[in-house]
Amino acid sequence: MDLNDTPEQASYREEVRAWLEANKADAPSPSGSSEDKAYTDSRRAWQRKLAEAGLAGVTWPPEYGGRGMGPIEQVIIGQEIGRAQVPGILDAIGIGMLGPCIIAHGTEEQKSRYLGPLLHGDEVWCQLFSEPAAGSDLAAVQARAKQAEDGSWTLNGQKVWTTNAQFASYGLLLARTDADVPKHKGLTMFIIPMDAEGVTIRGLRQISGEAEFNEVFFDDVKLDADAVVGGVGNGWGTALTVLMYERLTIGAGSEGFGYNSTRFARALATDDAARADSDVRQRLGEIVTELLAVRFNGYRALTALSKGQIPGPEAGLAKVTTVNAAIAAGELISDVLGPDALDDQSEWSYMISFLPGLKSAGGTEAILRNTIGERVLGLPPEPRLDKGIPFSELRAKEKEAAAR
Amino acid sequence: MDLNDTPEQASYREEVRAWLEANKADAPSPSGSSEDKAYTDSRRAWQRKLAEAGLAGVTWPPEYGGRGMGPIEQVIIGQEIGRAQVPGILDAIGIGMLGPCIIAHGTEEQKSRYLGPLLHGDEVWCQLFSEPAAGSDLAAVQARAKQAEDGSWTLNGQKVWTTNAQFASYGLLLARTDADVPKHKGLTMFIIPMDAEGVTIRGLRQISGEAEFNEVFFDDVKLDADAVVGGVGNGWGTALTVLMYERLTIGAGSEGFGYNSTRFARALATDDAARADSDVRQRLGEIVTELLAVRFNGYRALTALSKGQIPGPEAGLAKVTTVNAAIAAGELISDVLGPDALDDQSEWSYMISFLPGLKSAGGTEAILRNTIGERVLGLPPEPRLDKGIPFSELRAKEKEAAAR
Amino acid sequence: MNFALSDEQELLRESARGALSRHNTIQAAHEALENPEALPDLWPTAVEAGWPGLLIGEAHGGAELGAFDALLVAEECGRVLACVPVLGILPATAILDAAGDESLQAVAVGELRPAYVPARPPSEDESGWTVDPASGLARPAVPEATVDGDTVKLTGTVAFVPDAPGADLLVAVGATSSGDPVAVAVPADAAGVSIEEVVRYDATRSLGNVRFDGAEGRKLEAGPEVLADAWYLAQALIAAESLGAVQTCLDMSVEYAKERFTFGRAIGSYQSIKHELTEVLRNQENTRALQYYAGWSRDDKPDEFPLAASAARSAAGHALDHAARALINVHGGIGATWEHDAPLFFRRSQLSRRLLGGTHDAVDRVAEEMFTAA
Amino acid sequence: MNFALSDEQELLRESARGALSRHNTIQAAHEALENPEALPDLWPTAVEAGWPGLLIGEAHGGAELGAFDALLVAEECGRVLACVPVLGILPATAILDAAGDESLQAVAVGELRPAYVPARPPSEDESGWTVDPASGLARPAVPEATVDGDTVKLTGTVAFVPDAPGADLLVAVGATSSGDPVAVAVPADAAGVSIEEVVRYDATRSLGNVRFDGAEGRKLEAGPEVLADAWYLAQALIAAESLGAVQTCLDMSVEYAKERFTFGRAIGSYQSIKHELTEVLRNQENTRALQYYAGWSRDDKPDEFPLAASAARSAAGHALDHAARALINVHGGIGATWEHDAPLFFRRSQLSRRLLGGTHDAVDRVAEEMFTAA
Repeated sequence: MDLNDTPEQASYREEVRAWLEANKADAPSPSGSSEDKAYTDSRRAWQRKLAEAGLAGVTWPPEYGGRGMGPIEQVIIGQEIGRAQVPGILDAIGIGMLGPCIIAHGTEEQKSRYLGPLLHGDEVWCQLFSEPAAGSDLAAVQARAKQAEDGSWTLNGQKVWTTNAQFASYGLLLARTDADVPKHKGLTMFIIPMDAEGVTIRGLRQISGEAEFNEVFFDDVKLDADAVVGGVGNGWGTALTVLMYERLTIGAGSEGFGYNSTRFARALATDDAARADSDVRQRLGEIVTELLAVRFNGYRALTALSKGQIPGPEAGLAKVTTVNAAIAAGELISDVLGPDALDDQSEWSYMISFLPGLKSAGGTEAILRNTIGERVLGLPPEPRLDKGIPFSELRAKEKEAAAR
Repeated sequence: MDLNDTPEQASYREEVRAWLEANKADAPSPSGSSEDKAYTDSRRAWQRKLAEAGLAGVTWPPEYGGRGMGPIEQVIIGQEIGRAQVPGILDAIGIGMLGPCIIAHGTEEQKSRYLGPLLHGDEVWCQLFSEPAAGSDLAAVQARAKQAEDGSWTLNGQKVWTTNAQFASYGLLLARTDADVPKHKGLTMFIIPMDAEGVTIRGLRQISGEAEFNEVFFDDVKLDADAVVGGVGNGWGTALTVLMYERLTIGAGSEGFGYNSTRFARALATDDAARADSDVRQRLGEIVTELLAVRFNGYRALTALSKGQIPGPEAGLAKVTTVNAAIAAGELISDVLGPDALDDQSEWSYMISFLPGLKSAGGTEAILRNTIGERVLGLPPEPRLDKGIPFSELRAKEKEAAAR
Repeated sequence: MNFALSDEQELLRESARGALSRHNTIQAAHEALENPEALPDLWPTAVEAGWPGLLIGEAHGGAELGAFDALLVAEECGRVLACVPVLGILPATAILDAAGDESLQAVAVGELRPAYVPARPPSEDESGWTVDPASGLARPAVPEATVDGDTVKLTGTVAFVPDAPGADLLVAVGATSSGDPVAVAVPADAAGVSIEEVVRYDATRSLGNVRFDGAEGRKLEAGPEVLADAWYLAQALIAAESLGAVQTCLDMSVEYAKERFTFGRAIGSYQSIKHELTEVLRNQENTRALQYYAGWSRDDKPDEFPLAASAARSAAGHALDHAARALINVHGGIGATWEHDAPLFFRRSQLSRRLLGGTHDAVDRVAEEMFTAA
Repeated sequence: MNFALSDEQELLRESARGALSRHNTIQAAHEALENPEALPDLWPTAVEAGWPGLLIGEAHGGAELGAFDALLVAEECGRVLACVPVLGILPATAILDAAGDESLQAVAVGELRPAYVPARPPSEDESGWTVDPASGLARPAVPEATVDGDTVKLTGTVAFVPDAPGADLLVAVGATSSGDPVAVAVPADAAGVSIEEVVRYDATRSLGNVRFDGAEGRKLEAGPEVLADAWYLAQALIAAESLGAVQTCLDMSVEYAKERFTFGRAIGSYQSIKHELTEVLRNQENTRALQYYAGWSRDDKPDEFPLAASAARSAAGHALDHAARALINVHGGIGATWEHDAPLFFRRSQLSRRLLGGTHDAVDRVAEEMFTAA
């Protein structure tokens, strides 16, 4: 049992470190605003450089510009980029989830048209899945695509929580194409140009005031017949591929969203009264214990990944532990530092404001526990009222119940 | 807003206090083993004295030996008995819940035959509701009563968690008389002599080793036609009356099961290191806050009771708060005192062993929260699979699912 | 045994609710996040409702009502996040009333707006009177006081004083060289007084860092018990304010849990949501019980008031933290967006639990009161 | 990056599980509640499996395995509540091995049974080496040691020493008048040694109160780092033991949640049960991750071992408390009856969290390690 690289991993790491050392000067600063076009363009250029050096999309098949390597190499690149304090790729969602979905379900034309520019950052992609009334229950999406005789489609609806929409060239959109069949069956996945006529993008500001996500509205947007990915009616299967790759990226996240215990301990260590207070020490001890567990569960997951085992849903527990530990840290630091910890300029105020939203981002804790209880512990599922009923009927029933 | 008695309450309190002062000498000691016949007989005699003085069954109608008074007088008696450090009535379940059920649903013969001896402690009663496979889901009881041509019944089955069964003369038993109708419909309530042929009683020891409850087995027990209370098939309605009176007794419990904060604080106060430790003080402060809230919510409930308002299901939250605060106190005291707090001789070891069982006694926390969420907050219930289906069919489905 | 609101108290609460409902305080709370001036001036509303004189004797033009009445008003303000200076005024009026100060008449009718400069009474591990620090756990001593007959000179700073901005008269506590507390009424415009307005996360909370540089004020005849009572009254008031916010969080959560559907069911029918909201209810009713205890004990059992007020603050802090987070969790993503009301209650919860000694100081005080009584 | 069990370690675990399965340890735990003699003597099983020599160098007849291997054995013992003196032996062998003591050969083959008399290394708020008290938070100093060449005289008492009854050689820590720790090997039958066997709530846990009255023993060449390592090894071992018990609690709970029906549904299909059991799983996997960290760091990153072992103990204590209570809650009433197995795990949880400094000391140590590193 050891945390060191295998010889191959070590030599690969050296290669990556050397390249980063040589090219660090060209890297833009790690932090900048997504509203600032000059900044996002510099990040595109940096992603192109990484791609050309084989450090972006490393797990993609070679024929689409990748290196066909495994998750461990992906993690090594992430570690070395962190160590070199340079930014990573701009379009993590495109390269991590949407590109692989096109590789798995796209037509040859779609692959040759879209994968290259995606990998090189020329065209950033965004994920258009969640809707105001369909978050956990993704299969209940209501965005509607109707097909004309000539095979083209007209799309109407609204998507929410879309990262990078404000500078994405394309989006992968899950829409309902048949409301008279059970909800999972009537779905289709589309590629949609974000600058198409009828597409409106609005920033969605979080508690902190910053817009981490966007809302996107679609009014009679015209799509060609060849915009479909994975076939009409197979939208749910295509979506599951994206969600599986999403879990892969979260699973491999080693330190868990960058919340590390040293930073929390340092914030308290300077206050002598706090450092000697046994209640503060018990609270800090419990927070550090949870975050250390996340880190070492991450190493266990990476080891499993390197042996080709896809991490199960329990990898999601890392997010539950991390978010709850970070929330507890925010509470402890605010109790010790007082109101100044909540001041807009304080480094803690942003974290404290970001965490309540993060708790339900990527799936609420309750949904995650349902999945793990059923898939990992084998506990029986709840009775489902929404299965096998035409989607339209389901919607009518809900409206009637809410009116009661 | 005040905690003092109204003038009438004050004069009633004086009356009770004076009687107790005059008769304290005849009272047995508050604690003794329910296995010891001499002790239970002394408690029967003491209950008879209380009944004759109008201090037992005070809320019963006068024609059945009660005083037709309200819940406040009931609480005053309880407070004064506590103050005089003498035991209360022996058969709290009989007088508090089963007697009132017979008053509400019994025939005139049953009332005149049973209520007198019950009130005076000559005949103690026990509640035969729960079964190994029917706790929260009481309506799913399987104890079966079959009726012969001559109208008499034969009873087979098992009841569990029965307090006082080992010295009770009679029991109120909920049995299934028709398995081919939905579960709530095929039930009937019976009065059963505990010394009848085919009745076997076995003590059920708890974590601490003491038998707080009993298991009772019924093998071909013969019951006359007139053993039915509230009519054949109306067993569920009769049972709900008992459960309503049960909630009344818990609601009016002022200090919450006798766990008081002074006792916990005193156990820690003698340890100078603990007294100055801010973690110990935070934990104790939170426990005391919860128990104080229970006491003052008790006064709010009593005030409502005195105005004729029956406490709603949220009164059950007092039990949740009390049990969880007492568990936290047991943990804190064990952390401070160390292993000696767990020694069999220690006053804390019994409490620590008793609490996990108490957490689900009288209904698990989850069931209570369902009831409160639906009845007090008006949240919609879960979809029910067991309604409207013949009981026999339900049982078959469960066996088949468990086998999968 | 009558532990419920009297008819007069029901009336007081209804009228407070009515007075506040004439202002859209929640909408103002939204706008204030980006433009502090957007907050409506609710001082006239408070004066018209007679709140400044609530705890002042009738002889001085006050309503001479009980602590519980004050807590009901604070609860109504908290329910709608109304920026009414109740927390700053009422403890100050309690001190002025006990001292029979000359300003009482003007204060009672709202012509003179006092603000209490909070001072924490000594405890087992803190022998002196202390004030909230700018940062950190260690509490600085109250300002130094040099007494000269009826006038007192104060030197020192007190951080995060609720409702200090806009006050006319600061009712503060200093300590003489021997450590004895002395109550002082210092005109806000006196030389050597500076009030720096600060905003911390909750735009509906008026705060000021107060500095005294040899500032002169009137010595008030108010001994340690009166000054301790003022501190615990402030604890009970912030608890009552939080209770009001908890009730709104619960109402909003329950309403949404009934409307929002997922997998064909209203989300309120799922146990995880249903049990979380019954937990909000349990914490709320525990806080309300202790609000009653605090209100009742201040008038009927003063020696239990420190325990009751501290327990109320302890329960209210936990209840509001849990309720504000449950409100966001139940709403999922939208609960954490800028436009939604939920973050306003989250901000109120985060800041109010770190003012006036903070919730953990109240919890510690509950333990101390039990240890001394044990 | 290879953070998983090697084939040898899988084998070691399987064989440990097999060796223990030949005894019905759970049934014995039931009987032992009323008759302590009912506990089977698992010492021969341990000797046969080579556990006493696990951490002893091959040169002295030991297996010279790593800390992680020892933790796997402790986990298997905890899984079935087996009363194997792993907690007492292994830290003692670590000290004896570091000192190259003459007893190693006999210890490795199980002829001589040592027991570690736990001594807590100094920390920020406790400058000396201390032992568990008979009662209360304050920790007494380790026994006084008067050194005379190679022999050391010890005077003092140490409460609740795991696996002291039946030990032949006590490996203890004394302090000279200057406060320096000194390691001593004291034959259990030496004059001035008394071991009072005690039972506290968990009949499967062998405990002894040890008294030294000028008892003489061999001075061991083992400095403060070796003695600190022994303490943290004990922390990691009790954490691993608890992890095994958590796994059994989870398995039993999940099995019952599938079988038991109420309102026509298996209770495991209700969210309150399902989420409670995923929480048991989360705590369990967090504990397991820290078991790996402790095992790996003792061999590869010794300066992180205090943090890793303390974090493992901190996580394991919380995990077992929650798992044992969840096991009873899921079973409802029967989970709290004498005949049921659940209370055996509840008793194991209650006592093991109060031995060897207690869980809260381990949590405090995690904070201290982070403060010093920050």
